[in-house]
Amino acid sequence: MEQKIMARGFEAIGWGALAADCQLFAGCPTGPDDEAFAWLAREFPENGRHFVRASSEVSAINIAYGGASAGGRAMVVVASAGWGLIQETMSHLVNAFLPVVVVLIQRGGPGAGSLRHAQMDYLAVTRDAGQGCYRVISLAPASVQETYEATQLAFHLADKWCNPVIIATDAIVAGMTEPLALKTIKFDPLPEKDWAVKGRGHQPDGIRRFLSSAQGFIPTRDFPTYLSFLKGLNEKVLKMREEEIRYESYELEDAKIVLVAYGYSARVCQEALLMARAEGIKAGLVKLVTLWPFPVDVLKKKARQGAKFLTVEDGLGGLREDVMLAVEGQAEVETVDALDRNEPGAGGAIYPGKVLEKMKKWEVPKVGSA
Amino acid sequence: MVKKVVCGKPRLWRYRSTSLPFCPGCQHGVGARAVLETVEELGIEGKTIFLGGGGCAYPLPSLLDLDAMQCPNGRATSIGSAMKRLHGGETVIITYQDDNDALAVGTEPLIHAALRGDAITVILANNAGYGSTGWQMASPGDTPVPPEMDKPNPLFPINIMELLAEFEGVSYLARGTVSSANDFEETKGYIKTAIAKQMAGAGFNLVEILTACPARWHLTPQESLKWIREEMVAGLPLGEFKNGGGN
Amino acid sequence: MARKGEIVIDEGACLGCGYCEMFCPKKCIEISQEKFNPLGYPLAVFRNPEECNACGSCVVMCPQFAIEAYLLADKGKGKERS
Amino acid sequence: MIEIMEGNHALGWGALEAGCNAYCSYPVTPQNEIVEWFAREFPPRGKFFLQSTSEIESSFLCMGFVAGGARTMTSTASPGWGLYPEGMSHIVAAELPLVVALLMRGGPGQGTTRQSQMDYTSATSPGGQGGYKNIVIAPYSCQECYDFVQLAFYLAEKYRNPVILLTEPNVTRVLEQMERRPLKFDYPPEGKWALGGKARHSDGKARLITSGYGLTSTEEHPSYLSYLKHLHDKFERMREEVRYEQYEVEDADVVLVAYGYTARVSREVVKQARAEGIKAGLIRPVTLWPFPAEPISKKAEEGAKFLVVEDNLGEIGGLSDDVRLAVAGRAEISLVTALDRHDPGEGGSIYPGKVLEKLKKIKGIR
Repeated sequence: MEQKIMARGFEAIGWGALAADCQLFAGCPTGPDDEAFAWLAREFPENGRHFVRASSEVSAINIAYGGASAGGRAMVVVASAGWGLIQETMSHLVNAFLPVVVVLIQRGGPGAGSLRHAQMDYLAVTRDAGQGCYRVISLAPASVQETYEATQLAFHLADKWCNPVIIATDAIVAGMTEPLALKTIKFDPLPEKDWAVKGRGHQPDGIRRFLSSAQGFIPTRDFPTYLSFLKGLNEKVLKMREEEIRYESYELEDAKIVLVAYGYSARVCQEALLMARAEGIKAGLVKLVTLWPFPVDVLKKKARQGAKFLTVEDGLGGLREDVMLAVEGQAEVETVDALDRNEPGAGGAIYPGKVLEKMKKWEVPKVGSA
Repeated sequence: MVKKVVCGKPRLWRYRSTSLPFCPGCQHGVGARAVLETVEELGIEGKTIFLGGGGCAYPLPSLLDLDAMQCPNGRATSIGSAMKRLHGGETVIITYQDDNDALAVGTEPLIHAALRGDAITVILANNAGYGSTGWQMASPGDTPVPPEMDKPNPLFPINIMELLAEFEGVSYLARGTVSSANDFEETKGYIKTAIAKQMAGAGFNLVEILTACPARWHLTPQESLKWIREEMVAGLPLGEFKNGGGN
Repeated sequence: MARKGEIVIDEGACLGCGYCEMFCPKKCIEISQEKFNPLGYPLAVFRNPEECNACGSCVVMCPQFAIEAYLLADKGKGKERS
Repeated sequence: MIEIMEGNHALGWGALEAGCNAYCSYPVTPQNEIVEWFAREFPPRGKFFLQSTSEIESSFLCMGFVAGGARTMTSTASPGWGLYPEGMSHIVAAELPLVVALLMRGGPGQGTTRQSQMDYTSATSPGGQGGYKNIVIAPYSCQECYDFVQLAFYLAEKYRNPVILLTEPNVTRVLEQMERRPLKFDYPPEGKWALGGKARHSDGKARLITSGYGLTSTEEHPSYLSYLKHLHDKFERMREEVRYEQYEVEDADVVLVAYGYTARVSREVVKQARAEGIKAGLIRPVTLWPFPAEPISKKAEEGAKFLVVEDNLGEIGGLSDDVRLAVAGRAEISLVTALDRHDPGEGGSIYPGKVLEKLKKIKGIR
């Protein structure tokens, strides 16, 4: 029977992790992720799972690294302040083909920034923030239910691709209390983690396993040379980019202005969409579910139809660059960003009225006219 | 009738009409007073740099009349090590960090500043927990566990005095509390000695102050002080642990 | 002649934690049940002022720097505490 | 006076010329020679050299040196670079000038010990939190290491923001002729933000440095939004510092785009192509951020084709993305990537022959 509860976004992360049979959580409380931390601290030990309070984000991500190497499902929760500390290990996880789920609860930046929400880490999440060239799938939930489902999907995709997966949420979506339908998602089965390190005696074939984050430099079973490793990594990233694009579109068919947004600003855009349509403006929305891979084709199609684009993101620019790359110069791209917040304090946010105001800058034929 | 001020706000405190950004009974204010009064009495406010750590004590540097810096969580000691080299012996570097800042996130900078014998004074306000992030229990420094936690303390506290005493670069280590006026005076004495050691260039020194955090401990302010004197001190004894050594 | 003292409590800063009440050797301070500050915290109130000798224990222990202690002297010089 | 020197040391002599008086870093192949130079040359000159215990600590030790008013430099290589984003983000937030030399080696993870150009993206669209920007300069010779480190110190102090020198070990480890000729820059007047104790400041007033402008309001930045607006305007102003070079681009119908060691390879290719009658040219970004989009856009408008030469996984991203942004769909872009290296081992690199082969394929020549 499907159980419905009222839950916060913070808790939905934990419920999702339980549903995905995550065995190990490591974390170091930094505002605003501490409430997720409190729920996990209470619930994980109760459900026979490991909750490790790390001394800092550096040790947290490395504890998760160990959990993944042993074949377990491991997760960390970080806030923007502390995100910079895990990038070395993220890069090592990519090289070693190890699955870890990283939940980033964005807050104002840069540096210590603020304790409130923000969406300023787009480029850091969607590009290789650590050393070397790589990409990591990043999911952007916009509600408590989506957070719950994104966490389960993240564990599946991490194991499927043997690569870390990031869930990029913000303190508004994570802080909200909404109804949550607890239902475990059934994914298609994945191969056994035969590569996991368990102690030679525990390996069914008695052969030792060897994991390294210097694949290519140290010859490993799959990659005897560096070039073979680079080819393998390149193929994997291109396949991920092709197969794992997820987005939702709203009233795109006849849209002359296309809003592009994710997380809490996507909900702001849904409201702005209603207001625009009520005033006869032909607007549509592309709501990113995966930040990377980016849904290039849907935007390219609309660009060819002559649509204009308005990115809505509570940051200092980032999403705009990917939209510009997708439309390849065939469309105008304007932005609503953190400078359009409604009030100067750290709690300021982007409101639908501001999005509508910027949409009206373009004279767009009204509904009903040609 | 002559009315003469005996004592009141520390002179180096920038006047604030509203209360400090701390919970009722939190003793970061008293720890700050101990430092500021010492700096006043030694007459070194012109050459002192105050480095605040992360957590609840983050606002302190912006509220006092000293050259100050709000350092990222755990990094005040590294930043202090660099500044001490730069400005040399006649500048006094004081860091004010809570136990999460110095003993969890900032373990590496703290231990290696001590190993290098950097002549800075670390004031470690140990209130056995994370305040500003929702009152988690800290890994270090809180033995035994405050009463409301029925589970045994899964984490072993770091007794920083024992850990650092062995390092040659360390010249002075002391631990006090501010759980009474006499304790306050005693702790101020430790801080005065530590700063004097720093000014003599005698290497790394640290003064740990056990401070109350009633909100997280789920105790009244009075019970918190009692708990410090009886339970916390049992695990973290008071006194001077090292006096001498260093370069 | 005994030291005569007096204290002034900054009601904008006091959060009613009660350390002053706990440490005053002469029981001159009490956390009142009627007076509250804008945030709703009970305020410390100066009781039986004749007992106070401006020892400064309350001042030192107040985490909000909310108390100032004064020494009342007829003419002669008063002993500065610190 | 012509000297023979390796780029690693040229970085040091240039830093000395620029008045750098504090250096702190953690040794990691292939930048160990830079650390050794500073360890040998700085202490006898009364300047600060400090080997830290990790790259995290070096970034924050440098933050301390800078906050204390020192002209500071650090250097690292790719494996250490992954530990820098937190420190860099706090240094940017506190608006402190710092010069960071980053020698790229094969990645990701532990990677290899030899060169690559795979940290392009993590340097230009930085990996730290908060969506900030750093000026990134790419020297490709010993002389340029010497010159550009002096430029980097000037730009860092001009904008009070870190500047990254991005290069490869096969540029800085090579012995080359160079000349130590100091460059003059008009540095802004000494800022009134460094800490030293109140008595050191002429006005005797206390100063505050913070990297948490959303947590603390100051006179300079009373609200978080005013601070973000200030940062955004500063990053826009920094775009004026774009620098690039062009080789035989005027009449070129195939334009190579490359920096660092692959730019030297590409200059050789342009020479060989011209000898065979192929009109090829090279646009070489000197600053990778701000990216020189204008010359590329101009050639795209003229209908030229592009060949991006980068020892990186171009299909995934890097220099190729910035070129695609500049070209904006108006021209065909081909790639020479790390997969075209001459040798499968870690020492493999991009050779002129391979680039010429692809150039000819674009021109439809057998």
